[in-house]
Parts: sequence; C-alpha cells; structure tokens
Amino acid sequence: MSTAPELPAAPTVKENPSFEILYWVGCAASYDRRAQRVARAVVRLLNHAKVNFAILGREEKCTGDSARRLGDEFLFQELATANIETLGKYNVKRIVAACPHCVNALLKDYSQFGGQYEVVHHTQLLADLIKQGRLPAVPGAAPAPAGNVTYHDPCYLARVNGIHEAPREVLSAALGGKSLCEMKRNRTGTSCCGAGGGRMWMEEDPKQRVSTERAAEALGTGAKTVAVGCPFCLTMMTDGVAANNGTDVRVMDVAELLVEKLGL
Amino acid sequence: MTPTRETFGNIPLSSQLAFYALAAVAVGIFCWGVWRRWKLWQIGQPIGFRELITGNLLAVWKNFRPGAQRVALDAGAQQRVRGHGLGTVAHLSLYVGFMALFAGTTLLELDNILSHLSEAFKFHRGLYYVVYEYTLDYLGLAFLAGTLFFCWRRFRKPAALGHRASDWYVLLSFLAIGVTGYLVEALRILWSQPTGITAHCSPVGLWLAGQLGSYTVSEARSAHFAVWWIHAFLAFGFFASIPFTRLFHFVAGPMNIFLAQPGLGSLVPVTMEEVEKTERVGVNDIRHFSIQQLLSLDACMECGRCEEVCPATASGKPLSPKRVVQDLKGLMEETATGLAAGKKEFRALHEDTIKAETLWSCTACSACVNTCPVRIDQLGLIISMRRHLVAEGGLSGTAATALRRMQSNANPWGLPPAERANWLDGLATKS
Amino acid sequence: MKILVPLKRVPDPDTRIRVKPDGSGIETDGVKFAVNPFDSIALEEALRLREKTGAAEIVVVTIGGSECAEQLRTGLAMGADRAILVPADAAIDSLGIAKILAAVYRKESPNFVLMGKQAIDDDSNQAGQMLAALLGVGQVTFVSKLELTDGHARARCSRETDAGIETVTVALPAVLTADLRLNEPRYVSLPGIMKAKKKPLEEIPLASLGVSAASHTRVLKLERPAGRKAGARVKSVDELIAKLRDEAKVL
Amino acid sequence: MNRILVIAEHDQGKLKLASLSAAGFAQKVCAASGGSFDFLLLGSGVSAAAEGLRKSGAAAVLVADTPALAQPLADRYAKVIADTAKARGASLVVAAVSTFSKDILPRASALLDAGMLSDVIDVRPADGELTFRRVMFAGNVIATVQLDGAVKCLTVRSAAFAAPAATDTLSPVEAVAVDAASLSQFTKFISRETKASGRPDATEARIIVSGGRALKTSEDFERLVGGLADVLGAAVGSSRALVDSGITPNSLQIGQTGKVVAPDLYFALGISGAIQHMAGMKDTKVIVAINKDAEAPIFEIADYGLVADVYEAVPELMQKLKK
Repeated sequence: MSTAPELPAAPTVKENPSFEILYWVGCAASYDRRAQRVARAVVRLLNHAKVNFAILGREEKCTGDSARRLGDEFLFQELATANIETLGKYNVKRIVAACPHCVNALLKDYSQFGGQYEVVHHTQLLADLIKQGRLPAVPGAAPAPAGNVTYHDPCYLARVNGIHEAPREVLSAALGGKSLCEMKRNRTGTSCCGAGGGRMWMEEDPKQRVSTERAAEALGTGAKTVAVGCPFCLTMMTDGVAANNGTDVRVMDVAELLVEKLGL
Repeated sequence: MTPTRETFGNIPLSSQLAFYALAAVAVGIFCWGVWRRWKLWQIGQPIGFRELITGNLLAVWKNFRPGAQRVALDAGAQQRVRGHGLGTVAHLSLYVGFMALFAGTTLLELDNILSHLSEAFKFHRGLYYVVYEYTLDYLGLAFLAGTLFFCWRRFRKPAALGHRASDWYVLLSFLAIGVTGYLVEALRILWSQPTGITAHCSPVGLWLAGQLGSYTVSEARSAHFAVWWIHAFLAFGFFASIPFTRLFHFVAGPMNIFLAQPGLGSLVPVTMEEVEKTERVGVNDIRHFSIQQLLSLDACMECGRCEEVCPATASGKPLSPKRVVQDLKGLMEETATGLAAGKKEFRALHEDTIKAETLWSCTACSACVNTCPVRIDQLGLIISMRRHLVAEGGLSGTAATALRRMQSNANPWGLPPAERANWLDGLATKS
Repeated sequence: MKILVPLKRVPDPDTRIRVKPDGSGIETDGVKFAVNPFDSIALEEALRLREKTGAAEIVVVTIGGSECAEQLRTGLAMGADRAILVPADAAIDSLGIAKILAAVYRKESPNFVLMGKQAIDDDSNQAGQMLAALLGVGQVTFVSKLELTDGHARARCSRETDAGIETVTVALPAVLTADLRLNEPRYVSLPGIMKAKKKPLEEIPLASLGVSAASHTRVLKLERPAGRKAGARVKSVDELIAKLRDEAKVL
Repeated sequence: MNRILVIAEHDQGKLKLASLSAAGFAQKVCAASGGSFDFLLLGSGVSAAAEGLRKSGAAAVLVADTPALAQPLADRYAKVIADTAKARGASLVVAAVSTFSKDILPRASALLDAGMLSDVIDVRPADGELTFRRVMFAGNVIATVQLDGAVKCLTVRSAAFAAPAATDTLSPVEAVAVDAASLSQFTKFISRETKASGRPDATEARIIVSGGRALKTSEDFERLVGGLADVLGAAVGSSRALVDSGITPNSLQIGQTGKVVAPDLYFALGISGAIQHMAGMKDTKVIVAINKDAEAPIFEIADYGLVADVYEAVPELMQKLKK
C-alpha cells in the first residue's frame, strides 16, 4: 500500500487515518534543529520505500523517559497516561521511533500502564526495507562517504534492548558494503555518551564529560564519520568530537548516511 | 582386584564420630550465619514470596521457572562470570574444582551411608572409582590454580577490586584445603600401597607420594591421620565461615539471581495510592528498600566490574555503583544491629551515606546492571533514591528546569507544543 | 524568625505570549501559569536560610483571584509553612500591590521580606522598592548572595549592578529582592503539591487590611512588537555593517 | 505645563551618557506639550559630572553633593529625589533604565505616592495627557499606558531616545541642600567589585559577541570574539562546545545550561546553533550569524547571516567598524 499522493510528506494521524505504522518523532527531532534533520531523513526514507505511516503531530508529548529516570515518577506517569490515551484514540498498534529512549519508554515503560505496542527503532525498519528491496538508490546517487566510519551504539538501543545488528545492516548498505571501524566497546558492551538518566539536562564540569572520553574512543578508530542512532548521542558525540578537536569529523545519524547514499 | 578404597580408612571410630560431631557444628554455624543475614534483610519491605508459592504445582513451577532458569544459567553455567579474561578462567576453574570436590565429598558420604546398610550398595568402586578419583585429582589442580590466581590478583590489588582482611583467610584456607587434600591422598597411598590402576587413578597423589620420600607404613599411617584431621578442620572451618566472609555470595548470589528483575530498561512503578498510604515517595531509609534489594547487597563480591564499565566513574564523577552497593550494605548492617539493640535513630541514608551528587551522576546507561555477575540492580537502587530526592525538592538547576518545562509544555526545552510539527517545514523546502 | 515571601502568578516562563486580537490583554487560553521565577528564587533563599539557621517560619502571600491559590500551593510544596491569599480582581499596579503587601506586613510583622526583583509579566521591577519605602525600612535589590549577620539583626548582601558586584549590609527588617544568580530553586513534583494541600492557606479580604486596590496605571492597549523578519543572507562584511546600521539600527 | 526632573547617573563621578538620553525624552515631552526639565545629580564630588549636563537644555542642573551621598544607597537617594521633586513641583521624574534607576526610582515614587512605569520606549501627548509605550514580557509585548496622578515616575530606555543636541548656553548649576542628619542609615556600603575584563556582563549588555566551535584556541577567541566585543563595547559569550573543550570558562556559556540573554544585538561567530544554545539567546532582537557552514541551523533564526570563515570575516568586521 502506498501513501496517497495528495498527502503531505509526513501526514498526521488525522490526515492519514489508515496508516500502518506510526512514526513517533520524539522531542529532540521535533525541536532540536540538528535532530530535525534526522527526522526529515527518516521521512524521506519512509516515503521512498512507500511506507504507509503517520505522525501524531502536535498531539505527541514527551514520553517522560528523562523524567522517570531522574526520579520524577509522577510526571512520567502523567505524560505516559496522556500519550497512551492519544495512541489508543488513533488505534496505534505499530510504532517506529528514531530515539532509543522513546523506543524503550514506549516498549517497556508504557506496557506497565496498559500501553502495548509493537515498537521498532528506525534502523530496524530500515534494515527490513533494505532486505525487501524497497530502498533502491536513485540514479546518480552519491558514493559512500570518504574515510572510515565508526558506529556508536546507544545504550538504550544496544544494551538495554539488544538492537545492534539492524543499525549495522543499514550502515553496511549506506557504506556500499565498506566495513565499519568498530570501537573496542561496542554492541551490548557499548559505553555511554553521557546523556541518559536525565544527565542530558544537567550542567557538567568540562573535565568530567562522559562524551569527551567516548568521542576520543570513536576518533581513535581513525573514523571521519561517527554514526549514531540516537538524537541525544548525536548532541553528545558532536560536542565530544569538538572537545577532541575533531574538526573534520562528522557525527551523523544512520538514517542520514543512508539518505546520502541513496541520493534522496 | 576391583579398584576401590576404604572410606575412613585409617580413621578410628572415635575420630569418625568426632568428625560427624564437628560437621554438625559447622553446619550449625553456617545455618546460624545464613539466618542472621536473612533476619537482616527482613528490615526491608516485604516482597511477594507468597505469590511465588500459591496455586498448584504447575502454577508454582511457572512462577519459579524464569528464576530457576536464570540460576541454572548465570550461577550454574557461570554465564555472567564470562567475558573478563583471566579472571573468568580463574573463577571458572576455581568454581568447577570446588563444585567437583564438594560433589565428590557428598557422593563419598552417600556411598559411606549406603555401604553401611549393605556392602552391596557400595558404588565407590570399579570403573566409577577410577573415573571419580581421576576427575577429582585433576579438578583439584584446577581448584588450586584458580585460588593461586586470585591470591596473585589480591596481591596486586587492582583499583576496582574491594578488599577485606578476611579475603586472605578465605584464599589461604582454600590453598590449605587443596594442599592438605593432596597430602592426605599421598599419605594414604603410602600406607595402603595400592597397585595397578588403583594407584594410577590418583596421579597427583601418586606423584606427591613419590616426592614425600620414604615412610614406613606406620609412619605414613600416623602422618595420614594427623593431616586428615587438619584437612577436616580446615574444611569445616571454611564451611562454617561462608556466611561471614565474601563466600556468602555462594548463597546470596543465586538467591538474588533467582529474584532479580528479568531484563534491563524497566523500573518498578510507584502509585499515588502507595504514596498516600506511606506518605513518602522513593527511598529515604534503608528499610524502604525491598527485601530483595537488601539481599542483593549481600550478593556483592566487590569484583568491581560495575565500576570498570561505569561512565560516571570513568569521567571522575563521585559515583561508583560498587561503592553505592557497599555503602548501602554498611548502612543495612548498622541499622539492623541498631534495631536489635532497641535504637530509634540511625545514620541517614541520604547525604550521610549516599550523597545527592552521587545519585545525580548516574546516566542510567545500565552497564553496571548488565555486567553484574549476580544481577544486582544498581540502577534500580539509584532511581528509587532519586525518587525521594525529587519528591523532597532535592532537584534544582538545569535538570529541574527541564522537568518544569516537561510539566508545562510536554517537552524538555519548554518550546511551544504548537510548534512541535514545525520540523516538517524544512521537508517541503529541502526535498 | 519569620520571613514573608510574596509570590506572583505569571504565565509560565516558557509560554509563548500572544496578545489578544483586540489588544485588551494577553491570550490566556491554554496558557499554563507558574510562580514568577524570581519569586521562586526568593522563596528558595528563604528555605535555605531556614535550613541554615534552624528555625524560621516562612509565609507566602499573593494578591489576586482564587486561581492564585495554585501558586501558593506550589510555594507550600517547596517548603513554605503558611500561605495568605488577598483576593483582588482588578489589575493592580506595583504601588497598589506594595500598599497591600505593607498592610500584610504590618499584620504579620516578619523579620524581613524576600521577593523577586521583578515579575516576568509586567517586568516593572518596582514593588519591592515601593514596599520598603512605605514601610520605612531599608532595601537591597538585585541580591545575588545573602547571609544574616549580627544575630539576624543585619543582612549582608551582594547585589549585581551595572557597575559590578556591590556588597552592602542592611538593618533588618528590610525588603530584599532576589536576582537570577542568588540560587537555583528546587523542583516541586506532584506528590509535593499533594502534600502541600494539607498546609494552611488563609484568605484575608482587602477590606480587613484597611487598604484599597487603587491603581495609578491604566493600560490602554497591548500589542506585539514588530516581528523578526525572516533571516536574510548578506554577501559581505560591508553589506552586513550597512544593514546593521541602516536597517536594524543597532550599531 | 510639564515640570520634569531628570535623574542623572554617574559611575564614581563619571557621567553616564544614558542620562542625556533621558533628557532627550524630557525634551521630547516638553516639545510636544510644553514645560521644562531640570537635571538632578546626586553624589559626592560630582562637579565634573555636573559640567557634562549643562549643554543639554535643562532649566537647571541641580546638584546634591555631599559625602552622605557618596554611594548610591536607595534609601538616601530616594529621599533626596522625592524631596527635590516636591520642592520643584515636578510632574514627571525620569531616569534612564539601569540597575541604579531601577533600585532608586520606585522607592522615590512610593515616597511621592506617584504611579510609575519602567522601560518606556515612546511617549505621545494625546488629549492633553501623556501616553506611554513600554515593554513587557521580556520584549514580547508593547503596552500603551497612561498614568494618573499629579506626579509620575518613569524609567526610559536610552536606546529609544536620542540625547539633545548640545546647546551653546550652559544650564545654571544649583546646589541642593541636603540635611545629612535626616538621611536614613538602613544600608551600609561595603565594597564594589568592578569586572576585571572591563567588559559588561552578558545578562546586562545591549550587545553580545559570542563564539562557537569554529574558534580553535583561547587566543583566537580573545582576539576575534573579545576583539569585536571591545570594538562594540559589548559583552562576550560562548557556546557550550568551547566551554567543553576548555577554550572558554564556564561563566561565559550562553544557553539552556548557561546564561539566558536577550540583548538588542547578538553576534554568533562560528556557532552552529544547537538547540540548547538557541534556548539561551532566542529572545535577542537582532541576531547576526557568521559561519562557514551554510547549513548551520543558526542561519534559520539569524536576522543577518553571512556565510564566511570567522577567521577572515571578523578581522575585516573589526577593522571596518573601528573607522
């Protein structure tokens, strides 16, 4: 099934009530200008693969992951209840999210409050679409990025939810088969970028930044591109790379690299 | 001649009786020790033990299965000990050696009882005997090798490893038990002069007997008797001391693995009803932790793996998951002792024991929880304490601002909800 | 010791303010309200003083409609002991507010008043200074550091002025107004607010205070300032300077 | 007939030019609806500052010069201002917006039982009454307001009113007698710590020059960001990326986790525009972005964007602004 042509690039649940999967955008991709580019890359890929999807638009609220992990259980429950109600109203069954914290909250936190959904990370959906041959390159597509590429596994994706091969499959496609320069700490043994548990919102002594250390490890692979799968990691690794004076190194979401490769 | 040997050979009946009396004392001390820890945990909040054992057998098995599976894999097959290089190899060899010797001793006792009922029931003979002796003889070496590695590591004292004086007692008594075990075997060979396969199925013992030089049979008998007693004393002493040393992880480890949260990524919810009833949110007192959480503190070996993977520790923040567990354990012991003595006031959990900045340092990355060999949920402990801080106005600064903004605008930046879909604008212009 | 902390109900600082089409006021539909952030800082400082000195009664007070009880509850949830609501409907200007606060002050006789340097809605930055004048007591505005000295008879304050950080001492009672960097207020969670419902909230009618809600100020119209023009790219430094001088008139 | 008392401000005897903008406001009122204005200068040993006020067309420059007023303590200053306003029959008491006037004028207005408006940006005489425009809600709303009462107090934004053209005739200087014994003793001045850098604080400055990731070293930051700031008399700020890499101190950080500012003009030099940075400066009136990455998000909110390397554009900018 394909999205009706008259629909906008990313229709809301009201505009496309017959959607098959909901794209949960998340706060970062909604508001952070850098992460917004990731959201747009995801939408381009979904449209290219003719995925029948919708977004909640203004009705989406923060999942409350940070609130819960900072210790404000009731703010989290307030947000969760509101979101579960909205998701129920539009009869949402399947969700794709580009933020591992959203994935984890929707999957594991919300199930405690009556929200049961099939939740996938965008890299999982993209890996499936690639396998199904639904993401062909457009003519004149760009070559794979120059220089080495490494991938930083987000904690809430790889360790907490065991999703570490799907992003690598997508990256393999995005790099035209070129292999990754893996960091020593990868997959479930990944090391944190420093943003989880609400730390994203805290001031941090520059000498004690978790991101600086992790970015140094990423740069240590000789990578010119650091791929990530989480908007918070995107921010932290970008800062971390800068702190290590990695001026010619890009930090990119997996979806953005795929968009680049396909020439969308 | 069928290969076998006499149980309690060279040990007079009086010594045998004394042996059993001592065994009873050791078991008694062990049980008392375990019971003491058990009582300690009871200062915590009750957990659904009852629910675990309600319903018919099938229902009970269903309740037990996930936990039992975890124990079989994590403790039994040592799955969570893996992935730590030489430490893993050493623990595995110590574990396998120890379990084999422990099982061997138990089988020997079983054989002893059965053969007293009827000589026909004696199974410690023939091929079984050969395999048994051969296996235990070599696994004894594994046990000693593991122990030696841990001695060497403790000597080096890596930063992440916790250390107590009693650790040397444990390791040296392991060494002594292993060495005296071989000596007992060697001396037995010297006085019983076995031949053929019976002698060769204890290669280490045989080799050691050769090294001991010339003993007359009676000399060997008296030496054997003496060393046998030393070995027995050491073994009983070790057994009785389990609940009082780091070895208590033999007990608390599997128990915690059985009761632990099954996976990563979820937290135990709190309801408003609970809050209204208890008039508190989260944990403000060591007694507010659940019995399972307190038990988990006792499972900690201070192996330091959590600290090694903690990004907060690595970046110089005042948090080590291991320290949190150990500090809480200290407070648990202090509070329980105080309670028993009728005290009403205790050292405070927050600030006096665990500093707020320690709790705020955690990134909830779950690396510690994922790596803990005995499935301690450090993150669960930290978040339940954070909950109290937040409820009592202990959160300020930029994180508080983010929460305030989530309250008012449903996003941490406090940007207008009406602008939530504005990112789409770029799509129209860019594609 | 008793500290009086006036709180003002203002639109949440993160709310995008919209003016009603007829210019009669700001759009309040869907707007969340909060305690004026500078007042939260003042209250936080009072709470910290109480923690430091051991004992103090902290009374929060506000003037306005019954909906203001919500902000008083927040104040109580942060840790204030008591709340006073002086019901009033009309928009009262700073001098009117100062007169009412002066009457509450005389009724409560606190050791001093701690309040925000300004409210983020009208941005007047007047009420504290006016209150001090009406009471005939000293004032310290823009306080960024505060400690009590001489057995709580004086306060030693740092104040953030254009000229730099100024240190003064003031005899108590006095009115002290809090600036941004005095502290970072604690966060109040839902259970905290629930708990605060059990604390006393008293209503004192204006009439019983013997003051009227007279106002010197008449607001005729509100409007939005001319919005920011869509960003323009300039090609050179010269063009940039020209635009800043002639178009934006900021140089 | 307006009789306006303009409170002049000085910093340790050095006249603040904003005082002349306040006179510009007074002149505008008088031009529209008649009347005259006086300056009132308070302090100790301020004759030099008084001289600077004589060419602005004031009817008189009133000087309250006494050691008791050596420091701008609100309780004393407000009393002298209120007494003088009463004595001169002032209908308007005006000062330029500053921490000085915000501290002192409201106190004087209460002593006069006068209504007061802060941050006035415009005045229009209508129906024989003065109508003011002032800024509210951190610049998001402009209110049109009238004040009742025989006396009114105002602070006016200096940027909104031009200083009067210098006159040939000098205003007469009149001493205001102050009975030091009648002044209160509530506050005691202890010390003042002036900023070492000589640059204003970002939260108070009208112009901020801020640097980001494109700056490679502390020296470059000081030379380019600091240099441009000094040319403009501006404050400096920094993005988190620079604080992270130790190039700038924490105290300079502007953003969600640093200072939140709303100046008139903000130069974002080599700043890409992470959301947490924008959250700290989005209320700025005019944002200028210079960045060599044409895709940098900062351009989406900048009023004027220049795609250029800061290492080339900023020295050029400094050189041309100095002229």
